[in-house]
Amino acid sequence: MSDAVPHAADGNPVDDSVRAVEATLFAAEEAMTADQIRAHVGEAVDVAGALAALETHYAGRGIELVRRGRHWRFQTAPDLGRLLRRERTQLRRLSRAGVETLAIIAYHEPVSRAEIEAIRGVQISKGTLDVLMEAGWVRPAGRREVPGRPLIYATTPDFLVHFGLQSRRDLPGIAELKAAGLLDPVDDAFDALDPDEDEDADDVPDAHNSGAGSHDLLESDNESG
Amino acid sequence: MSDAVPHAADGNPVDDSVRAVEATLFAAEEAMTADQIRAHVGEAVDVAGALAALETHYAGRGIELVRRGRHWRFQTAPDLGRLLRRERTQLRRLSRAGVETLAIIAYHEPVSRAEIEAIRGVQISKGTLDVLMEAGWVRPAGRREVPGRPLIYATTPDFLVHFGLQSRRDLPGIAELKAAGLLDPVDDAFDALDPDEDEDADDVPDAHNSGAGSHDLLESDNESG
Amino acid sequence: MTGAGAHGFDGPPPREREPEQLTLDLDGWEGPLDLLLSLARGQKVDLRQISILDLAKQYLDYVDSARSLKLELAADYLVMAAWLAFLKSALLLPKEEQADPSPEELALRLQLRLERLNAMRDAGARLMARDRDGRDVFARGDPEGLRVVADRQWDCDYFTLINAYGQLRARTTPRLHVVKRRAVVTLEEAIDRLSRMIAQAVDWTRIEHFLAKSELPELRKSSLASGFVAALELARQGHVLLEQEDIYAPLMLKARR
Repeated sequence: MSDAVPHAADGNPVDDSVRAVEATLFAAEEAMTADQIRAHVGEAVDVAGALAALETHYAGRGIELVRRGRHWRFQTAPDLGRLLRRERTQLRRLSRAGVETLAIIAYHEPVSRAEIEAIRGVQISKGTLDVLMEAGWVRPAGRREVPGRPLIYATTPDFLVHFGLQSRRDLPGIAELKAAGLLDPVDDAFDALDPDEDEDADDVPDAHNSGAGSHDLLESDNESG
Repeated sequence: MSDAVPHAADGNPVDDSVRAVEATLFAAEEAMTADQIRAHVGEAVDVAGALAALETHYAGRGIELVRRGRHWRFQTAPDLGRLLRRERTQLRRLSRAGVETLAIIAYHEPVSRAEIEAIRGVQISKGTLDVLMEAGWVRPAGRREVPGRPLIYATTPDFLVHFGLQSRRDLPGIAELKAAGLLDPVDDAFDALDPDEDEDADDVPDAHNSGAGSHDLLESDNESG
Repeated sequence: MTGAGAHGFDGPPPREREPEQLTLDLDGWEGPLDLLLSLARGQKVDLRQISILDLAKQYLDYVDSARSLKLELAADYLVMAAWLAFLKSALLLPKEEQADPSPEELALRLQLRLERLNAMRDAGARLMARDRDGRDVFARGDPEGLRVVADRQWDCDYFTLINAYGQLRARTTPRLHVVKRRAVVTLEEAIDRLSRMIAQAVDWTRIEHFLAKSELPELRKSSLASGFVAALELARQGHVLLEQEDIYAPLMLKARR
């Protein structure tokens, strides 16, 4: 990488007032008025001048400075909106039931659904296993030769790839989980859940958008990071 | 202020590839690799070229384009942090054990728990690794192929983002530490010292062999890093 | 260790304190090596030039003063003190009496360890002082986000996975009981067997003679245990006489007629 030049592209150093307003609007969580901006950058700054300069600078770029009433914000250029929606895959977090089921299969494979439920202490719905299979991490691996001949499940090579494992033997053992503090019951959202709740609704993929129970708690991880 | 500003919109239209990459990174919630960007802007776009153009364009402005490992993102210029900090929650402080453990993992990775403990001279208390993993800075990175197959730990892409590193080679002072042998285990460092200083010492070779055991492990790291 | 949280480490590098302050701050150290390093930094020379002899003396003085204040020292501090006392006297011995490894070598190894810990401590401080995300630099506050069509991809990271398993185990382990079948001789069987066989024994006979024979070691133990209890029970009921001449002597049985 060639080292960055300490000047803007045209060779002129960028005015500090402009830089300050630019950074403030960029980091802002919502549109700001000139007064709100001034509260950050200081009274000495000509906020109106800086905004005008930025408006000109960003005109025609992929980002624009726009004014809505008295509020200013950066946004992506409207003609490029299609790019932002063009993602081929939608990333969805696994539900808690999904994560636990996946972990049980990984640690105990091959396992039947009844065995997974015995370990979790909670029933799992068909949807949970479907999601794991859709994700490509779990596959049916034959039937257990016991009465009822239940299907048994195992992880796939994609599972190893996704989690960066050479083999299932790389999974930390119980003693290692304990040593890393992962066996300590933590006072977090997970524990607040009633383990006996009926998780079927949670497991149905479409129910995610409805914002049901444990899904919301999982999502909140995003924001806390 | 000496009208240091208007330059963009006049005359030169900005390249569409550059605009597309600019808008995509600007709208993204997380740092993106070139491949991830390409999935949005299309195969036809020279993503690397656009990134280079943007890096130059934004150098010296209030917003910068930075590379963190294989990921790219926009962020505010570090010198403006003081303007933006006031309304933000402070980072959670790491304990001393946490800081040292993180440093040892970053400078020696991948490294096992026993190796971390050998350097610190104390056992890692429960929760230390847990906190680093929860912060998203550290993850288990497989096992060392030695008896016991201990888990080994390494830093994550988020670690680079958080600490503003282009790569692990940018870790402060790592080149000097390496050159001074301070990233080598004690046994290696001892072996490397000139044995001539001990006049009547035929006994030195014995000492080498006796101590070697556990530290062979560390040796292999340095080559892989 | 308990004090570590109080000295959050975003701040300046580790403290270097005067000895008289040290005596009051026992909880602050994360083990003997940590204490040694702080003492070494107090010598205010490059760690490569550090005098291990002086350091050993400082450490021992420190431990003594802690004892005089009746502060309780953890075992590892005392082990280190004993080792340093040994090292100190060995360093003062004439060369020809030295053992292998030589005290110079031990001292050098200690110095190398201190150097390495010190390097990581400094590295940690420098790392924490960098321009950090959320403190010095900021990502965009309100990104539009990149969305969405059709193809779902499920996301789960490695930590979430193993953490979930850990939590699951912590929560549910007691629920999963697998009772292993063990080979045992029940008391009923033993009483039955003993009452049948004792009738045929005319004279004093060792208890082993009446026990069920088995290849399995655990079954033999079980057989002995339940056989012994069966003998006691039959004696209580007045069918059997028991005799043992001495502790650990053979236990003899005879039918009571």
